[in-house]
Amino acid sequence: MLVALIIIVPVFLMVVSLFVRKIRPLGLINAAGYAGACVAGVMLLKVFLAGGCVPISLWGWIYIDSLSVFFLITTIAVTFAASVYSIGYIRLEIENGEISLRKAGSYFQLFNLFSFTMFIVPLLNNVALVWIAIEMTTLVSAFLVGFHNVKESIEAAWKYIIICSVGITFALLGIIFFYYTSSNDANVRSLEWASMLSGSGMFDPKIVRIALIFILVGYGTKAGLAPMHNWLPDAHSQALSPVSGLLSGVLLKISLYAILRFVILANFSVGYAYSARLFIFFGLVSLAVAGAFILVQKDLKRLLAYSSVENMGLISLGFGFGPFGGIAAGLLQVFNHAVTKALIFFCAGNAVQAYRSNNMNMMRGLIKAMPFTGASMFLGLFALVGMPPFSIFISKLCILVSAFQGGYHIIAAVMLILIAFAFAGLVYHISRIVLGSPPQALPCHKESLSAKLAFLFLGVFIVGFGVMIPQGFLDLLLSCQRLILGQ
Amino acid sequence: MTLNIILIGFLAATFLMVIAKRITALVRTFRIQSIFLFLYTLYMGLCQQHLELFVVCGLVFILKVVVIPLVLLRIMRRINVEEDLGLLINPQLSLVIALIFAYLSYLFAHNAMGLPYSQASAAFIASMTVVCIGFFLMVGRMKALGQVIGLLVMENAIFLAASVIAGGMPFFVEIALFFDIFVFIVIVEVFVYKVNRLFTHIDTSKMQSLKG
Amino acid sequence: MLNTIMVIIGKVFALAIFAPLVSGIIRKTKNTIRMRNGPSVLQPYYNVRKLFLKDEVISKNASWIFYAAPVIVFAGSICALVLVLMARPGHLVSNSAAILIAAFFVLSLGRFFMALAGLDAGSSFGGMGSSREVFISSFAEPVAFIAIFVFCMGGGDNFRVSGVLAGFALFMVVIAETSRIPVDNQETHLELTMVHEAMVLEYSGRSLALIELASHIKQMVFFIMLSWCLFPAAGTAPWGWAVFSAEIGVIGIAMAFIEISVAKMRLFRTVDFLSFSFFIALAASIASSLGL
Amino acid sequence: MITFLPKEFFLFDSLTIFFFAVIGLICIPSAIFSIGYLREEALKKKLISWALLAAFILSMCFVVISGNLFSFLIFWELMSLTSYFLVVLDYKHEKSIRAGTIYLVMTHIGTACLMAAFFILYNYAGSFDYSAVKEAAFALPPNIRNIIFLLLFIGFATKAGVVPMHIWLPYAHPQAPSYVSSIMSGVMIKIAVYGMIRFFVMLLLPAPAWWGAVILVFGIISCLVGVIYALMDHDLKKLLAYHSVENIGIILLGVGAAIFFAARGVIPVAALAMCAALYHLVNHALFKGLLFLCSGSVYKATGLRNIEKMGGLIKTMPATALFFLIGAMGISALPPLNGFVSEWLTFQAFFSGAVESQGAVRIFMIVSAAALALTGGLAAACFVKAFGITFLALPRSAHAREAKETGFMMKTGMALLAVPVVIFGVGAGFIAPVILRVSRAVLGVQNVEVSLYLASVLPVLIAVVVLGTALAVFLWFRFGLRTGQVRYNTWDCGYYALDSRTEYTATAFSKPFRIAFSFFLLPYHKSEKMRDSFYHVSKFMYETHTTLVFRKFFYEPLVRLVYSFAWKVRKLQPGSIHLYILYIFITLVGLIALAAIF
Repeated sequence: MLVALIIIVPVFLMVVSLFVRKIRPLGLINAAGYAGACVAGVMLLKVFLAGGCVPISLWGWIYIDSLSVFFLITTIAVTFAASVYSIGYIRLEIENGEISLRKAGSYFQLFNLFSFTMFIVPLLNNVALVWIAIEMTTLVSAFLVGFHNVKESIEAAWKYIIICSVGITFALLGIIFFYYTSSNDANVRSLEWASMLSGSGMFDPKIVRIALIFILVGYGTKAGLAPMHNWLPDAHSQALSPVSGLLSGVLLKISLYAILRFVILANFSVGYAYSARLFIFFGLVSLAVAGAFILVQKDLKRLLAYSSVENMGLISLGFGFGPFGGIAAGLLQVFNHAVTKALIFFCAGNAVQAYRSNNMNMMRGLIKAMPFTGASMFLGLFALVGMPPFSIFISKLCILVSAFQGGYHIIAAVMLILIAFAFAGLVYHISRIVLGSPPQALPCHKESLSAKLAFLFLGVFIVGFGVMIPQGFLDLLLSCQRLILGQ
Repeated sequence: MTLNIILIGFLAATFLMVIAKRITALVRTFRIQSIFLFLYTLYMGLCQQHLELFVVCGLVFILKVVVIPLVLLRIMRRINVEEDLGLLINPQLSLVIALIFAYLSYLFAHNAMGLPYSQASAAFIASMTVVCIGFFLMVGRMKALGQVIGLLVMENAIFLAASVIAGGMPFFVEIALFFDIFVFIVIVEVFVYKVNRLFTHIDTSKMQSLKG
Repeated sequence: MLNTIMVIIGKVFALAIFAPLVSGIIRKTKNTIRMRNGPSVLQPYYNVRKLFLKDEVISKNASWIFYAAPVIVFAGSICALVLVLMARPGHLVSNSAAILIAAFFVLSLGRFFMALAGLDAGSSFGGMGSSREVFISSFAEPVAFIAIFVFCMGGGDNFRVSGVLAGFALFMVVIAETSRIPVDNQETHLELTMVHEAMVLEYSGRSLALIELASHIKQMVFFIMLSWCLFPAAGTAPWGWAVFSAEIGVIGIAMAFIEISVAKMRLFRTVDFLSFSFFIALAASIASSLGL
Repeated sequence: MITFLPKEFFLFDSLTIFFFAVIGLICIPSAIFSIGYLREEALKKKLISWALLAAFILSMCFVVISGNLFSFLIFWELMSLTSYFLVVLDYKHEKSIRAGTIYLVMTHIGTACLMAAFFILYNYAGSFDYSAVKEAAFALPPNIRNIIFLLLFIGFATKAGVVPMHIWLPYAHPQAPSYVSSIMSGVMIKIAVYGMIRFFVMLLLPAPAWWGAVILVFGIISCLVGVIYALMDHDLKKLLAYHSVENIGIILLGVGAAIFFAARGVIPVAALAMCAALYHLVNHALFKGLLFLCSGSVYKATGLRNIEKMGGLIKTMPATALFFLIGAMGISALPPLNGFVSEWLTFQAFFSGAVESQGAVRIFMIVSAAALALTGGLAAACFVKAFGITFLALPRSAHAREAKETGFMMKTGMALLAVPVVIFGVGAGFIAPVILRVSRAVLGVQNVEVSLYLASVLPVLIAVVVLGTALAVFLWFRFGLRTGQVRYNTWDCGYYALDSRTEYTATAFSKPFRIAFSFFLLPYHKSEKMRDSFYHVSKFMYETHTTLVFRKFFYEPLVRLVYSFAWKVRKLQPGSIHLYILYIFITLVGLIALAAIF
């Protein structure tokens, strides 16, 4: 019931946005709708933790377990923040003459469609349908990436569509291999998650190995793991800022969700260790690539995009150290990174609107020009690089602890070094933006109330989870961990 | 026997795509390839006598043989750019590479996947070869449509692979996949127009303003 | 206790009173060797007396540091003398080394203020002098410390290898610290070569008298250290004070010989001079670690 | 996952109480000083400053009382973060942004090392609690212990500003407001020393002798390099920051000697060395805090940090000058002030160590003592420069000429630090036994006899003799000897135009040192003549600089290397979609080919 409600919200809002022409009420309705979804999400969590959730519902289309609840909640929280932030952001874009009124309407339609596709991914029972939903997220968000209709944004959108489609086509091949071994070896002629899981013990390990590589490369492309991450900085830098936040905060994680599903399937035939090694490989490559690009970046939003690559690498490493508590740590990092990156992308959005440029060399003295945004961005920076008392510190720490517990000393050392590069780059670039004196020509710029509210909403999570993680959430993570390890 | 002929035709059409130099030629060969795919599903349907297979077969015909080539040709007409596909790798070398792909697929099927030698595995090798060639078209051809067609070729090949090794996906999944391809092609059309309007060409190798 | 204190005070007075005499003897010796008549050995006393009776000229730029410095320098020298007398010769244990080092610290207190006073008047000469003075002394200090360490570890035996080497190093330090050729020249007033004299150039009258007295006493302090270093057992010998006086005299005459037999070095060569002494001190420490 | 939450959150032993006392001793005067320092600022800025200051001080306190690695790490990071905010508080200057970045990055590298060490320890101990770590430490394999030691040493040394990880310190400390610099220099870097003592002396037992030797060697390098750079620098706060490097070196001399001799079983020497280290730690906190506050007061009055532009401030700012002089005397180890006592104790530790040992160890101790002596001499020289050029003679710029004495609150803050500087020197008889008790507890030995008789008596004796003699002379001058005094111009060789331009400068003052240490400083200079005609030079420019060797030959090449590598990596992404698709395919094929490995 709650699930149906959550799914209906974006559909309903999309229908509404087809009819409401005025931007302000549209934005408010949007935010209210997602607030409702948020409440429903929290209730879902409560019901789930109380054990009151049937796993399969709505005629077998929906499957709910701890993993789906976790990703759904993450998605809803960030989407809500993005919807709140959108109110002021779109208004300012219109005032600045960047987009027309009509396009603003279509923004809300696309936004809702996008969030619909993202909402259903963790809920669908059929892995092929999950695949289609993820492909749909690409196709829908491509419009949001190319929203400005200028050369760069269209280029980015084109690369986004093509590269992600290629990647995800490989994922489809992986699904087919899974299906092959499931129908051939386990006699389960179904792509439904639950039934595949029941037969997963009999899968042919040889094929599962290959299939998992296809899945990891395929969905990994969408998840922004290096070296398949190339679309990511382009798309993130060109998308509207609320959308960048969503892309980075949620979209990448949604693909990760799909990967995890198959990792679980692979557990019983090839063991978790195999997936773990793959995760470690991608994690280290991502960290290295992202570290290098962060150091020499000039464009603010690209910088943040590479930081997402870095964080995906960290998460991936966390999963790589899975048996030692790394999975829960990685998932915690998923959530923390989602909210933190959303916050900082929103701040970047305000900054870009104010300075009319993505180029970091043009930006100085944000904290003077826009005190609230500047302060949020500064704190967001430290949250992002993993300083206490912010949440990423805890998850990073957990990942590192699991690395050392697993005896991956050299990998952990490399990881620490690579993190240090990213740290240096981020601190160097963003402190130069936030501090300093703003350029003389900067027009007086007001920060919208909605943006402030969105910052506060995300900030509560960032600080709150850094200080104390709610027990319920922790239980959820641990049950996810058990699920993924197949215990 | 019939199956083999169909597969050979499918592969031959794909190899023709490798040496195609113009976009329209590529679209036409894609259509030929899709016709072979259609024939394959038709044959399967005839063999197994499943209504669902006939439906799939019909969808293949409508979507891949009729609609997609038409859409692509319409795009070509509308945007009115030169037809040259822009080969980053010349046809001769491309053919050699395609043959290497075929060999790699053979290795993949037997060594990595451990498939037994059979007709199905031959079909699987063929389809994997085509996947690789589809990928090759995306990498080796400059124009945006080359990439779109490459992706569609890969899709075709995966469809074939699914049906040869797993006997086809569940029905509604197939339907959903067709829907997905349909949406994909529509959205790509939109974007190709946008690219053409803004860049006055659809040469993706010249779209390099976002780097680093 | 009180007795000891009285004895030390008495010794301090005696030594402080005889300190200018040592300078006089050195000067007389130098002149004798140069075949000159020269002033009497009591000339330092006359100088001090003259200066005490004169009015003084004080720069308008100067602050209270300028007034305080001579007094502190003088008090520091006296204090160093007290400390040196407290470190008992004969059985020089670690405490004695500590006390001797403390004496160095006390002397550097005076030097610190003197250097400040050199800068206080705003004259380039003063600044130059202070700069050079602290330069030389900061290089001399480590050598002196090593020498004292080594010599105290020797346990008061006469003529140990380490002791002799340490004494030699200390002798070179004393040359530097008492502003003698080849490091500095007490007799010159050529602006560009003088070190100590440049620093006190602004002083006159009773302040200058105090400074001169202080440097005589400081010289005495160093000579006492040197005498212990060379003949540690002398302090316990019968007729100790006579032996001691003889030692001081010998050291002074040796100093005079060295002064007239070498040429003054350029300032930056003094680093070489002191690093040479450092290596001698190091050799002393190696000898001591070998038990020699 | 979060199963590692520790059980023992807080720990109170004599070491923590000692550090608490240090924190309180410095932070309270600094906070009082800040009231005066921030008087003219807007309320908002005041509130932010104080909030950050409070957070900073609290996080330091919590680091010290943490009873486990986990909270230690958290508060350690918080300490870094809050101090970073304080460094960039003056956010409009590019300099402070740069300083902050260098600081934070270096700190992060240090913290990364700490993290690695902590997690390895956690692996073996199964818990983050100190007690568990201590138990597990006995059973650690030697190579693991050594790795942990090296990681912890790098981590703490980075924070403490030990050469060659000191690179951030001369940027960050001067850039913070003075009351923060005083806490950073006075207390924060000591927290790193706290870490060293806590881990190397108290937790990772038994520490081998070579740990102590490593610390000693780095201590020697730090104190020499620090003081030489301080001599060359004419930015008042930067100079003080370099002196912090030097003094951390001196403290480490004591700590290293303590570990060294504890490992060799010479416990009395170890206790003496530890006592000296802790004594110098609190002393440095006091006089460095005081000096930074004075520099803040000077900065507030003149707006200058370059001492070449100051001069004559002793007349306009007598109180600040007096406090600075006290601090300078303290840091130059002049008796009877506090710096003397602790440096002298360190000498005694070395000497007793040398007496107790033979062969190479004896030479090592003697050389260490010589290094300390050289440092002391150079430090005194540096403070003659700092005080003389800043406060004495004639003002060298209009700003210096128009300086006004600072307000009451700032003076109070300085006085609250100046008085202890004197007390900790003269009153060593009361202080030293207390610190000895702490160091005994730290070393875990209760019944060790260390005679502090001399340390108790001698400062008082020196004070009495010096002051007595001075008083006697003064009285004699005042009442006995009544000669006249004339105030006249400084002697000018008949030039009659001496002014501030002809004064000796700091650059000139430090020139002998520049030349003597040219092998290390690599000085270079350039001069420029502006000529009216061939015969008449109207203007002459002379600049001299020294090369910061660690920066030039280590950090800059390293950064360049990293950047050039990053630029090369950047070429992997030239914007070509074809290439990107190729990457995906290569990854896929490569992984399949290597599937057997995974």
